[in-house]
Amino acid sequence: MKTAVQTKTLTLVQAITDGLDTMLGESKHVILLGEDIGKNGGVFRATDGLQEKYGEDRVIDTPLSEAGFVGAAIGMAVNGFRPVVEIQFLGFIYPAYEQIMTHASRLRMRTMGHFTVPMVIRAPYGAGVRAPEIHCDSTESLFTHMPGMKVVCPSNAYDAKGLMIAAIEDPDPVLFLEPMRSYRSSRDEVPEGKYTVEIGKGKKLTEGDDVTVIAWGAMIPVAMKAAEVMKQKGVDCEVLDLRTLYPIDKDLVIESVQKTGRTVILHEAHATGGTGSDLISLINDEAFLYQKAPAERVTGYDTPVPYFGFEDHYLPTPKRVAAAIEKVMKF
Amino acid sequence: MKTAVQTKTLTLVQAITDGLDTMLGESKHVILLGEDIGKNGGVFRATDGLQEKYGEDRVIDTPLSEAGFVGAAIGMAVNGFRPVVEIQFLGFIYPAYEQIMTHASRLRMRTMGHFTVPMVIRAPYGAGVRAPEIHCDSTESLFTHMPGMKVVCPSNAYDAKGLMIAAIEDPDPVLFLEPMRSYRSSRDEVPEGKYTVEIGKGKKLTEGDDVTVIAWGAMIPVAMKAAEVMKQKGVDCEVLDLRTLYPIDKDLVIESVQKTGRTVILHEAHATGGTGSDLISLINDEAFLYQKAPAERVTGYDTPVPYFGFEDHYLPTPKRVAAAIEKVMKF
Amino acid sequence: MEKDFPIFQVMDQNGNIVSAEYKDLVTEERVKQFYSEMVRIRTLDRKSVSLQRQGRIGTYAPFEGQEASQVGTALALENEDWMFPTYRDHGAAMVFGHSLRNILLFWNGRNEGCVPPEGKKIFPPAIPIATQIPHAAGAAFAEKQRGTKNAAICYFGDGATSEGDFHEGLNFASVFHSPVVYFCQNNQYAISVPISKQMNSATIAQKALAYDIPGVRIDGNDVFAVFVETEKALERARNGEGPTLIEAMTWRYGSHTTADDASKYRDQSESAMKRMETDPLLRLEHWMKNEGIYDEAWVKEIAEHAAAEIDAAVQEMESFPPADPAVIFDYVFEKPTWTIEKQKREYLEFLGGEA
Amino acid sequence: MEKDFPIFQVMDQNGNIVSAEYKDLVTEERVKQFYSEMVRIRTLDRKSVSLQRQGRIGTYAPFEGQEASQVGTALALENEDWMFPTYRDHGAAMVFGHSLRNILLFWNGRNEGCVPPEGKKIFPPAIPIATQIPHAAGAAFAEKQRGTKNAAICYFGDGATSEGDFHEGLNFASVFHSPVVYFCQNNQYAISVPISKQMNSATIAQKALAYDIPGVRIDGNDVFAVFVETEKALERARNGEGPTLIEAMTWRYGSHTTADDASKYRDQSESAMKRMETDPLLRLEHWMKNEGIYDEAWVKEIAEHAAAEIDAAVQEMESFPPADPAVIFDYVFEKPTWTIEKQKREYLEFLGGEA
Ligand SMILES: Cc1ncc(C[n+]2csc(CCOP(=O)(O)OP(=O)(O)O)c2C)c(N)n1
Ligand SMILES: Cc1ncc(C[n+]2csc(CCOP(=O)(O)OP(=O)(O)O)c2C)c(N)n1
Ligand SMILES: [Mg+2]
Ligand SMILES: [Mg+2]
Repeated sequence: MKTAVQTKTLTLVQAITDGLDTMLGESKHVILLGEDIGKNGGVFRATDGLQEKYGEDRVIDTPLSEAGFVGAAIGMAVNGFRPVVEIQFLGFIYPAYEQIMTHASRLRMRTMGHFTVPMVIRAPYGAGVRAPEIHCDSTESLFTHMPGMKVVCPSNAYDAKGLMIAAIEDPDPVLFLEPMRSYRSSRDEVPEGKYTVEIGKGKKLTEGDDVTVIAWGAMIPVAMKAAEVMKQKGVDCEVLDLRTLYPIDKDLVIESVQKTGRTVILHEAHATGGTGSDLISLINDEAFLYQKAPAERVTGYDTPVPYFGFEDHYLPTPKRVAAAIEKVMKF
Repeated sequence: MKTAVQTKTLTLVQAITDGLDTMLGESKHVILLGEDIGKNGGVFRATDGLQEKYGEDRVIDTPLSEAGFVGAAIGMAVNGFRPVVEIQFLGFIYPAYEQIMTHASRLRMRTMGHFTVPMVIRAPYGAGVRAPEIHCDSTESLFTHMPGMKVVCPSNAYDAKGLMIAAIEDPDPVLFLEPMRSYRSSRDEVPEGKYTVEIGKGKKLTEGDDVTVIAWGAMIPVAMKAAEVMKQKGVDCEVLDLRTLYPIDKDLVIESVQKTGRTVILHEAHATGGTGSDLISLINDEAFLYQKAPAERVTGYDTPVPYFGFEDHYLPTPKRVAAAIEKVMKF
Repeated sequence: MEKDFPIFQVMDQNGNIVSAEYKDLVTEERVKQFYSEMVRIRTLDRKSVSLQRQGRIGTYAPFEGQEASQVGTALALENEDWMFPTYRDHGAAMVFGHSLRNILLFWNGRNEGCVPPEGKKIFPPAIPIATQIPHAAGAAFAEKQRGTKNAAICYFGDGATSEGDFHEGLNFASVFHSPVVYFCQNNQYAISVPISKQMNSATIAQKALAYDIPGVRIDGNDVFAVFVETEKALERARNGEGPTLIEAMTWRYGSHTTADDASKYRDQSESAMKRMETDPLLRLEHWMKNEGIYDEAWVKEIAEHAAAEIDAAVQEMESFPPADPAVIFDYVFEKPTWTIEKQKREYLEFLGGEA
Repeated sequence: MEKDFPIFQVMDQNGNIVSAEYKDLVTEERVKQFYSEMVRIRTLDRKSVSLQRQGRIGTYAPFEGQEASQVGTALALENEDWMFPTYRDHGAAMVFGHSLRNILLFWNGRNEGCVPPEGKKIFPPAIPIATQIPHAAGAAFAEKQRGTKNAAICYFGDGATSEGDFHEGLNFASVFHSPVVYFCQNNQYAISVPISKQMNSATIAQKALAYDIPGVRIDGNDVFAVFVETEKALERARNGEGPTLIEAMTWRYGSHTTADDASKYRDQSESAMKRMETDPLLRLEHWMKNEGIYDEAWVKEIAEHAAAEIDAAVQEMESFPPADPAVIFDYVFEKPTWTIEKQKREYLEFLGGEA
C-alpha cells in the first residue's frame, strides 16, 4: 500500500471503473468483454467511458451468451490476453458454469502449467436493491467449491480498486464479486494510479475482545451497525472483512477467534453449503478449544432468494446480527 | 419397508434398473430421458431393456444437450409427467446447471405451488474406476446449496431401488447420485415390486460408542473397512450412511454424536465447501458441548479430481480414515 | 439471405391491404377487436411506467411499440394452449387472460404475480434469457405425448437467439416435433446491443434452416401478419408438423427497462420516427379512416374503458395484503424440510420479539 | 437441403480423380505422404486398442475409419496455428507434431498427456462435449487482435452440434470474424445415438446458414477433399473472412470407446462394409495401383516404420516415472494456497508414515 499519493473520492463502482481503467492503460493485453459494457457502460456503469477511451477492440460488447463469451475469454487468456469478463448479474453466471468449472479453473492442472487462464470474472451479486428475481443471488459457494478459482469480494471503494488490480494481475482465474447494494452507498478516498490489495488477506475493521464478527461485501455495513449497537450494550465486537472467500485468511480469523472465543458469521447466501460452514470448519480445525460458545450464523435461508417484496425478510439485518451476538455472549 | 416379499439378488445398478422398471410399469407419466439410454441401455446399462419394454416414447434418447433436455424435462414435469433424466456422468451436469438452479429448483416457490417440477435427475458420480477426467467429479455440494432440490445417494442395492422409487414419487426435484464405483461391486437382496426408502433418513450401519463415522455412497465400503480395522484396535465406530445429503438426517447424526462425542466425516468432494463442513456446522449448532474432540474430515483435496493415474492418491482410503479415527480418539 | 426471408405484411402502415389473399380477414369487427386489445395493453404499459416513476412498483420492462406482436399472437391461441412469456410479454399474457392484478404484483416483487388464473397455462415470465425455450419444447411434447391438439407459444427477443438454450430448445423441438411456435420479437436491441453485433446473420428467420423447420419473417407491427402467421404455425403444430420459428420485426420505443436509459446507446429520435412510421395502432386507425369507419367516440370509449380496468387492477394490487414472510419458507418444497422449518420458526420468533 | 450441400470429393473410392480442377494436386509425393501419415495414425490407434485390452492403458477412444479427416486437416495447418482436438483426434494431434509418448500418457491417466511439445499450440483433448468450440473462437480472435496470420482448427463430432456451446461458439466466431475452421467429423453416431435422432436437419453444413458463414460438406474419407477444403477455409480465415464450418462425412469402424460395445446399437456388418467401400487408405492404394506405382515393399516398410515408432513411444510411456502425488497439488494455482499446501503436507506426511 503506497502512501502520499493523490486520492480521489469514489464510490465502489467508480473505484472498479478506475481499476479497470488503470489496467487497460497499463497493458494492451487487458481486454474487457461482456453484455452492454461498451457504449452503455454496463448496466451499472462500471465500464462507463472505457470503450470510448480504449476502443471497440478492447472493450467488447458480446452477444448474449455467457458460456460463449466466457469460453472465448478462456481461449484469449490461453493465448496471451488478460480478459476481464462481466457477468451482468451473478444469477446469470450459471449458463457459463461448465466453462468455468471444467476449463477456466482446471486448465493449469490439466496441462501442468502449460496453459493457464489469467482471467477475471466480474459479477454484481446480492439482494437489497429491489431487483427482479434471479438478479439477487449470492452463490459464492458454488465457486469456493471449485478448485483453481479464487473468489474475492470487496466491501468498499479502496479495496475494490486494489483487489481489481490484484485480480487482473493474478496468474489464475478470479471471480470478482461486486456488492451491488454497496455500489453507490458510500464514498472513499481512493489513490490514483496503481496499487493492490492482496488476494487472500482479510482486514480487521474494529478491535474487540468479546466476539468475532465475520462478514464481507454488502454485509459489512450490517455487521458494523450491529457492532455499534452492541457496543452500546458493552459488548466489543471484532469485525473482520473477509475480502477473499477463497482462500480464506486463516490467520486473521483464527487469531481473532482465539482471542474472543466467540464467533458470529454473516452472509446473504443460503445456510446449507454456505461459506459460514467453511468458517465453522476452520474454527473447528484450528481453534476448537478456544471456543466459549458455538459459532452463530446469520444467513440467508435455505430458500431461493425471494422476490423483492420479501427481501427485507430474507436479508440479514443489524437486528438479527445483534441477536446472534447476544446469543453467543449469553451461551 | 414391507417384509415377506420375494427378493432378487441384484447389484446396485440392477436395483436402479429395477426401480425404474417398477415405476415405468406403474404410471405412464413416468418417462426417461437421456443420452444413449435407449437401445444402448445407458453407458452403465442402468436402463437396459427398458426402451424395448416401454417404447421409444417413454424411454427417450435425447440429443447431446444437457441444458436442452433438462429444460425440456422441466416443461414435461410442469405438464403432468414425471421425467427421470440421466446425466451420463455428474461431471457433465454443468451445462444444465442454469436450468436446474433457476427453474427446476425454484419453480414451486416462484409460482407459490402453481407449477411444480416432480423430476429426478440421475447422475453417476465419483472416482475410482479409472475413467477419463471430468468423469469423476463428486460435486454434490453444488446441489445441496440449491434451495428446492433434494439430494440422495445410495450405497447399496436395497437403498438404491427404494430411494429411486421415493425420488420418482417425490413432488419435488431430486438429484439422484449413483456411486459408479459401487455399481457392480456387491449384490444385495432386493424386494420385488414397490417399496420406498424415505428421503431425508440416513441409516446406522454399525453401533459403536467411541466415534461416529459419517459417509455415503462409494465411501461407505471405505468407512466400513476403516471401522473394521479400528475394531481390531479396540475402537468402536458407529458408521452412519447418510443416504440423503439434503436434507441431512439431523436426528441420526446428532443422536450419535451426542453419544460418541467424536466424529469423522468422509467424502470424495473437495474439503472447502463440501458437505463435511455442513455436518460440522450441524454438530456445532446441535451438539457443541458433547464434543470430546474436533470433528475430523477425510475428503478429496481442494484440487480438481486428478487424472486417473493419480486418483488413488486423491480418494480417501481406509487407512486415511483409520488415521483420522485415531486422531480424534487421541485428542 | 434476406431475400430468402421477405418480410410478410398483410396491411401496410397506411392501412392498405398488401396481401390480397387475406383481404377478407380484415373485417371491421376484427380490426376493432385487435385495436382495442392493443389499446388495453398500451394503457397498462404506460400506467406501469408511471407507477414505477412514482415508486409504486419496482423496475419495469415496457413493451410499447410491440403491441401488434403480442396481441396478434395471443388472439391466435386456443384456451388450452400454453404460453411462455418473457419479462416483456405481459401484454400477450394479459390478452390471453392473465390476471391484471397479478401482472402488476409481479412488477411489485410479489410471487403472487407468477400465479395465472386457474386453468390458464401461462408460465412465469422468463428472467434468465432463453431458458424458457426448452421448457416450451418439453411442455408441448407432453401435449403431443398425451394426444391432445394443444400447442405452445414461446416468446423471446433477438438477443435470446445467441444463448445456447435457444439452440438446444429448437433442436429438441425439431427432433421430437413438439407442437410449439417460437415467436421472436426482433426489436433490434438486446438492452444496448444492436442486432448487428448480436449476430452475423441478417435475419433470425434463417436460423430455422439449422433445424429444418419453417422460418418466417414478418412485420411484427402488423397485427394481421402476426395473427395469420401465428395461426398457420399453430395449425402446423397441431397437425404434428412440429415447431416454427417466427421472426417479427418490431421496435421498443422506450428504454429496455425503467432502470435503463436508451439515449445512452441510440438516438431516441429514431424511436420518435418509428412512432410515426410503423406504429401498430396508427396502422389500424388508418385502415378505419380509409374505410370511413373511424369513430372518435368509440376510440375514446375504449381508451377510458382500458384506463378504468387498469386503475381498478392498480387498486387491487395496492390493497393486496403485505408480503407474508411465511411465503418465503412455505413454497420451497411441498413439505418443508426441517432446515426450512427451523429457519422459519426462528425468524417468526425473532419477528415476534420485534413486535 | 441436402442438394444445397453436395458432398465434395477429389478422389472417389476407386482412386479416380472426380474433381478435375484438383488433378494436379494429387501427386505421387503427396499421395505417399498422406498415405504414410494415415498408416502411422492407424497403427497408433490399433496399438492403443490392444494396450487397453491388456490393461496397459485406460479406456481408449479409437478413430479407425476417420484417418483421412485427421490427416488431411493436420497437414493443411501451418506450424503456428492452433489445434483444438477432442478425445478422438489424437491422430490429427500426432500428425501436427504432438508427442506420441504424451498422447499415450493421456490415455494412461496422466496429466503429462496434455502437455504439447514446446511451441506447439495443441489444446488438451476436449472431454466435455463442444466446450472447445468457444475456446477456439477466442484463441483465434486473439491472433487476429495481435495482427498475426495464424488460424485455429477446432474438431468436434456430429453429436457436439446439439450442445449450446456449438451455437454460442459459432455465433461468437461469426460476429468477430475469428480466424477459425470448425471441422466436424460426422461419423453419424454420438455413442449410440444416430444422427437422425440427434437433429432434424439432413446435414450439419446447413447449420452454417444460421451464422451466415460458409458451410461445406465433404467426403471425410477422401484425404484430398479434406486437405483442399481445410486449406481454403484456413485461407479465408487468414484473410479476415472469418470462420468456416466443414462437415466431413465419415465413420468409425469400432466402438465409441473400449468401454462401449457398438453391436448393442448398430449392426457392425455395416462397419465391415464401410471398410471395403469407403476406407480412406484403400482409396489411396487404388490410386497408386491405377497409376502403377503401388509398391508393396514400400507399404510394408512404412508400416514397419510406424510400428517401430509407436512401440518406442509405448516403451517411453511405460518407463515413465510413476505418478507423483505432488502433481495433484502443485498445478492448481501458480502459487498454492495455504489450503492446498496444508493438504499436501498432511498427505505426504501420511505417505511417509506409510512407508
Ligand atoms: C442469462 C441472462 N443473461 C443476461 C441477462 C440480462 N438481460 C436481461 S434482458 C437482456 C437483453 C435481452 O434482449 P432480447 O432477447 O433482445 O429481448 P428484449 O429485452 O429486447 O425484449 C439482458 C442481457 C439475463 N436476464 N439473463
Ligand atoms: C457435456 C458432455 N455430455 C456427455 C458426454 C459423454 N459423451 C462422451 S462422447 C459422447 C458422444 C459424442 O458424439 P460426437 O460428438 O458425435 O463425437 P464422436 O464421439 O462420434 O467422435 C458423449 C455423449 C460428454 N463427454 N460431455
Ligand atoms: Mg431485443
Ligand atoms: Mg459422432
